Amino acid sequence: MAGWRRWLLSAVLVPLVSVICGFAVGAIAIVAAGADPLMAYSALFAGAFTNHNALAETLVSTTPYVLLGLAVAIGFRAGLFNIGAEGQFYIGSLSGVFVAYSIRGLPGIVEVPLAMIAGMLGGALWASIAGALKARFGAHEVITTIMLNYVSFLVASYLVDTPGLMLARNVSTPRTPDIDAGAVLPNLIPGSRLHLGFVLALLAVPIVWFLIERTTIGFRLRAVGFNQNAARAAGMSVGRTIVLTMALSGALAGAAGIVQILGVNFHMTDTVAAGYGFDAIAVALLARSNPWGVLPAALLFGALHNGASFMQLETQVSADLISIVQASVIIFVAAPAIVGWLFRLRRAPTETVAITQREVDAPTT
Amino acid sequence: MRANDGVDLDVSWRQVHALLGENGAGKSTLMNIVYGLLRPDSGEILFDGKPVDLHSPLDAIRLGIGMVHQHFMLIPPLTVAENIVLGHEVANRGVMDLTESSHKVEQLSERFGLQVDPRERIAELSVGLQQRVEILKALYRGARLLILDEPTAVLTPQEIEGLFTIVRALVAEGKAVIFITHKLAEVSEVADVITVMRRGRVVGTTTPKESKSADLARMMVGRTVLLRVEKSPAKPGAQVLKVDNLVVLDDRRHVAVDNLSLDVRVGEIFGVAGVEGNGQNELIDALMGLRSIRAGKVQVDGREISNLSTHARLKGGLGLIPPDRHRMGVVLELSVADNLVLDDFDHPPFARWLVRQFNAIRDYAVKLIKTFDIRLQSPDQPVGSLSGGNQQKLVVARQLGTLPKLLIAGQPTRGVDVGSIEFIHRQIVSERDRGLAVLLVSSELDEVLSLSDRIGVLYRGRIVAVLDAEGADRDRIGLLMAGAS
Amino acid sequence: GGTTPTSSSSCSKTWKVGLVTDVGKLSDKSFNFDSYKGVQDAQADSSLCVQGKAIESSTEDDYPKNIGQFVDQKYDMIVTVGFKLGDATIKAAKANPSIKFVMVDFGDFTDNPVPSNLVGLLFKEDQPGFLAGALAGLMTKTNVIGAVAGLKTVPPVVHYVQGYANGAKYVNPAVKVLTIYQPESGAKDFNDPDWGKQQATTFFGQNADIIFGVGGNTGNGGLLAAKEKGKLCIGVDVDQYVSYPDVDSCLITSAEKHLDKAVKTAITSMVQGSFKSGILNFDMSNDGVGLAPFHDFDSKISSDVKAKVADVQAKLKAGTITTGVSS
Amino acid sequence: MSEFLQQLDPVSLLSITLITATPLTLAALGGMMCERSGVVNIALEGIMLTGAFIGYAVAFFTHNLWIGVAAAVLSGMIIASLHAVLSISLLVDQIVSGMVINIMAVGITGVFYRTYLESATSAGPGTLPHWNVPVLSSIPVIGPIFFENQFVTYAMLVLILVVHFVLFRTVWGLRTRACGEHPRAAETAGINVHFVRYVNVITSGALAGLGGAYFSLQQIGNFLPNMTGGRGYIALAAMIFGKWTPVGAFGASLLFSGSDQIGSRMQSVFHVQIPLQFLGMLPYLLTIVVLAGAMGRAIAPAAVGRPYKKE
Ligand SMILES: Nc1ncnc2c1ncn2[C@@H]1O[C@H](COP(=O)(O)OP(=O)(O)OP(=O)(O)O)[C@@H](O)[C@H]1O
Ligand SMILES: Nc1ncnc2c1ncn2[C@@H]1O[C@H](COP(=O)(O)OP(=O)(O)OP(=O)(O)O)[C@@H](O)[C@H]1O
Ligand SMILES: [Mg+2]
Ligand SMILES: [Mg+2]
Repeated sequence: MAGWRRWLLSAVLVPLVSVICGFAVGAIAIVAAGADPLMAYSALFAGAFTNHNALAETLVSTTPYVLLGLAVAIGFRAGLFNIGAEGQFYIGSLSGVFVAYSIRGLPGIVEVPLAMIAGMLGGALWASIAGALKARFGAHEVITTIMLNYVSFLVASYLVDTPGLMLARNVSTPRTPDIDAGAVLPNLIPGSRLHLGFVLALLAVPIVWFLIERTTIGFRLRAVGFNQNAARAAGMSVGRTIVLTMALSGALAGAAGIVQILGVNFHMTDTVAAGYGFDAIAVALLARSNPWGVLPAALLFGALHNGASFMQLETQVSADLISIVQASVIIFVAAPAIVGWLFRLRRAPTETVAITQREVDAPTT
Repeated sequence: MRANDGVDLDVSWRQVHALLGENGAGKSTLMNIVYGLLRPDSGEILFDGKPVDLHSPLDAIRLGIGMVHQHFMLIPPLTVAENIVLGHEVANRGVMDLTESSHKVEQLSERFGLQVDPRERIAELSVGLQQRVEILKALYRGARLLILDEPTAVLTPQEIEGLFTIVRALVAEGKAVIFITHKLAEVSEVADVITVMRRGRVVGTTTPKESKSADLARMMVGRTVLLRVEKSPAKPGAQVLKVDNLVVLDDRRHVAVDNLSLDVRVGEIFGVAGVEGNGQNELIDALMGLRSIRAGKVQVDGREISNLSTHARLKGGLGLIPPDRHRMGVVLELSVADNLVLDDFDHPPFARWLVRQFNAIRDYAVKLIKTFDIRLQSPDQPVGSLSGGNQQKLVVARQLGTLPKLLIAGQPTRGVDVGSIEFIHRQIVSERDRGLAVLLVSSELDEVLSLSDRIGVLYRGRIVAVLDAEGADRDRIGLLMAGAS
Repeated sequence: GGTTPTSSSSCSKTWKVGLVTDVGKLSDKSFNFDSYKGVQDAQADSSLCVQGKAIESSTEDDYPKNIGQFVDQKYDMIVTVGFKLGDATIKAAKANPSIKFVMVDFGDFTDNPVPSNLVGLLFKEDQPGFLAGALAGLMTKTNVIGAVAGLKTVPPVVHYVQGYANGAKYVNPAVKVLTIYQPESGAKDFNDPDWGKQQATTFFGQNADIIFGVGGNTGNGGLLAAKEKGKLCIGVDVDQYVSYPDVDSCLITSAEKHLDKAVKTAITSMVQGSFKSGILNFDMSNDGVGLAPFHDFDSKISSDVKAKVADVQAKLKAGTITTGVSS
Repeated sequence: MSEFLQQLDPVSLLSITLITATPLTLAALGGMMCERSGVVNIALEGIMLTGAFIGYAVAFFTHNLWIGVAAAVLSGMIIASLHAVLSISLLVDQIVSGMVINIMAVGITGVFYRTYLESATSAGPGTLPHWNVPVLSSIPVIGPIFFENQFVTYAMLVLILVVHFVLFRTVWGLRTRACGEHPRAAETAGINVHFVRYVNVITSGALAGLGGAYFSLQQIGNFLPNMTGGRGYIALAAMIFGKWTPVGAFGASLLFSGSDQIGSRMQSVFHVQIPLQFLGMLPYLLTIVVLAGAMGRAIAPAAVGRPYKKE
């Protein structure tokens, strides 16, 4: 029946075709850069999956993408464009790592949750600033979160670089002390870096899905996302919903941050984060803001991120190539018209999904 | 869906051609096509006998077609002059000549007796003045055929009179005017020719001489309108709503509701009559807690509610039918069932511990859909796919379903077909008989007259008179609505 | 900058050497670049039978992974550039005793004993800094000189700058040394020449007439300013007369640490089986650091000044004077 | 006192502030043309980076800085037209489209820099010449600040006035603002909204592209990956802080770059050690404050961010 066919088209086919087109564009760039696309891509694939430990490494980089992708997606569902996931990731790492190195000698079952809570709280609070600014003053979240990203980097570098604050004693690199052994997330595969955080990220998917689709919070959030006036007239507090949504989004981003610390880095340095938070926007778009869709999208981005360095090693094609692939993929996802036109799909789904195409409210800034 | 279906329309010079039809009949759609904003799927348009192909408003303007839109097309932060010359600016080598623009505008307003200050910002102007600017805009572009889409909806009777004189002057100049409305009285007053539309089709063309209002009404709605909903006289009980000296500001921070006082009692329908834009929306918003009040008291059952949240008010027994369905009434993207529980989705039986109970919601929805005769395929289909009438029935069902003690009904039948109108009216009356207190706010005087037990006339944000609906004099109310004391 | 392996027939075995950069890329024309040059030199030296490759790190999370790439491919030696890779390198070294590890700019084993397959290359940057300072102190006409530096949180940068200041004061007590470190800023770390340029310009406003640029592209900005304003400049790490020809006309010398030599030395020691774990210190005495030629200024610098500089250099070598910089 | 003045050296302070404000102002002017017509432009960073790269690459291979500058502007226009096609014709959310361009720019510049320029060791094309305006440059204080600059900075100063004039005095400006405030009204007035928006978006690309030339061709004579270092976002902040007016944006840019310079001076000349991170936050915090409506609300064009769909 037409309903699920449309769904198949918009939720599966278009993203799939988009990814293929994305790689095609990337191939053009590779040729222009005087390399062989086939070699480059097979190296990319090997580096992402088949090499020794590559799959594990891919899953390691998939982990933050899942959590951050969910963070951005949940914002989209409420009509909020959280570009601040990067900063929330960072503040989450800060607050989480602080707890994780401050507490000592407790069992992991205690320390890990404590650190996680701290990280998620940090991210949530940081994100709610943007939420509150929008709820109270109508300041557009896109701009405020962009600005808050930079503020968060500087806050972090201040805390981590300043003796007496979070700077570890007698280390040659500016960084926080290492987290307590108890707070380290156990490895899943010995000899690899794949850690329990990956499982936590997997668990987050159904939880977020349930939250959005099955709970009153999610209902409120979607109603506000679709039509603030109707929601308000039905007695929902739009302002509170916006702040809550940003807080949830920030909590997920913060979780991504602290999981990265507890599972991968074990301390925090003053260098600006990996840019996961920005890629996550692409992940959420590719997933069409559907929590389940976030999984494959995150896996793709994890694979790209992880395979890139091997590709560069083997073919000398700059790892920046994946940025071209990612950007192109988003273009095709966000403008299904192109895909439809390319493949003469009759009735190409031009209906708006999440934020990719819609009548966004004018910033009331 | 077809907004216009096989429409034939014939307009000649030196004529006021009235286009009559109820809300949603397709009048604006047709005119937007004539003005090049919409493209017809089939059919042709002849202008001065020549077939014309209108791709954009620019083509229409070039031909000398001007349109004053139902919703004004003015740019608030720009000045009157800038708005008028926009697109046909007075300039040398691309540089605006603002003094010359203002000068031209002044000349124009002299000529047609449409006084406005070219340097004023649109945001500062009253609705009536804004309409003048719209007309000047069209004339400035040398319009010979002027389309006025429901120009009177937002005007006071005096302003309406003023408008009519202008219209006659224009026709005298040899121009043609298409005058869209669904108010019968106006038609007989200005129109030379009348075309009636219903559900996107032309049902007939006639003249004021040939057909009287009643006939027109029949053409408009397909059969005789029952001017009165048959209802037993009200048995008013205790006072439910009491409003004292309420003051509310509009978005432009001007006083919209001005020292308004009224009260509604159990088992009565209190109708607020008034021309659109006299503070109706602000009043409703304030009563529902959607807009902060400047001064005054709002009491329900003697309890002050002025600083309760909308949520608390709904829980406290208030119900709202918002004046603007698509803006405030429904969430088009959500399912019918979801919309039916939009205002109490978060407590038993519809939710337990934050978890929504879909069986309960569905059962409830099915029940309401049946009682309120909402036509649809499934409770799970998005509301956007319902017709307006059914969307409106859904809103009514949601509100009456929660068995409120006070219903605030804003324009409860706007843009709705006659069948639905009758249905909704009957529902409201029967709820009244079960003891519901109703505050009806409508700019359709006939609706107010036929439904209300008591009528308050709203003018410039004040209730200027309260009278008993029994034997209320239509013309007197009309005068009061116009501000005549 | 990749290279094709030279597998000359005379090679019984090709030694595979992999290099992992920190987030500053090979294009930094500075220490990542120069360390990799050491690998390439070794590769060019057919007697060594070395084949080298490099991975650039895009994020800090990648360090262990990128090291892992070479581990998986059974490389014989892995060179990690920059102290930020310290932790990751030590971990990897412990996990892979069969592979030799070389850490550039890192020798901090306070809390871990040195694995037997790991060597840290340390440079006494304060010494070339001191020499450069001496030269500047002698050549300044205004008695004001400046240093435009990268992040203060990077020890080698601080060593260079402090040595420079002390050196200048040593030969010319009246000299005033203006220094500025680049504020932490993520993307712009060591990569903000415009900022460096403006700082140097500020110093000229304070009558400085010689600029020491210490800190990748940020420092290069300082050199560029000197060139445009007709002042003198001093390069860092490598002979920037070669690596950054744009500023040849103002470059009186460069304070060098011979990363390429050091890296090549480590590689050679592996090939020749004389690899020793621990810390390899490079200073004046073993010519691991030094002052680059004066190039175009050779004729313009008075023999008297040259003599004084040579004297200071001798004393540093002999250890009769110290730079006064604790590293 | 005079000692203090000598150390503060206001003239060079102001002159440096003006120079470093150049790319911020240019990008902000671009963003303004764009947003005044109703299209959000968070792609300024990516456009500048592309301009810096293409400008340098072309100058490098043609050995002509001026062709380079032209190429920077042109490349800015080309990549901006991608933004235009996506957000205007294909109705892609304007934020998404802008983001795409920022990512794309990193990719393109990174990949091709590595292939074609990284290993180049020969001296680059140098930097744009300093032009001292005769007579004017000899005026004390004013002269050295305003009249001893390079092309891009002079262009910036002129363009502030040009954009101001265009926006508020010309027919095009009126139509641009109309499209940004109420596109439907503009269309009923016979204006082709999409055309107006296309032209403005592409113009913003030209301005931001020129801003890119500042880095590679005016200041450094070289290209470095990521050399714009987030200044595109500060420009966005400047545009908002300047309330979508050219002069305001210029003032904001001066404030932002000036505070930066003063911060450095504290460290290098006055030896006052204040944590520079806090000065670094200034632009972002100020922008948030403005968005929050303190210091007078910043009113964005009413329709900015909304794709306009012809029926
Ligand atoms: N492009 C369209 N395609 C299909 N239906 C449309 C379209 N545009 C409007 N409609 C619907 O067609 C009907 C006619 O709309 P229109 O605005 O012309 O009615 P109207 O006569 O102007 O009513 P009103 O008196 O409220 O202005 C409405 O129900 C509207 O929802
Ligand atoms: N602009 C539009 N474009 C396309 N379809 C529209 C548009 N506006 C309304 N419609 C659809 O036209 C149909 C009729 O719209 P409308 O609200 O006028 O109902 P109606 O024609 O008045 O029928 P009813 O008498 O039940 O109200 C609905 O399905 C509505 O979704
Ligand atoms: Mg209409
Ligand atoms: Mg209708």
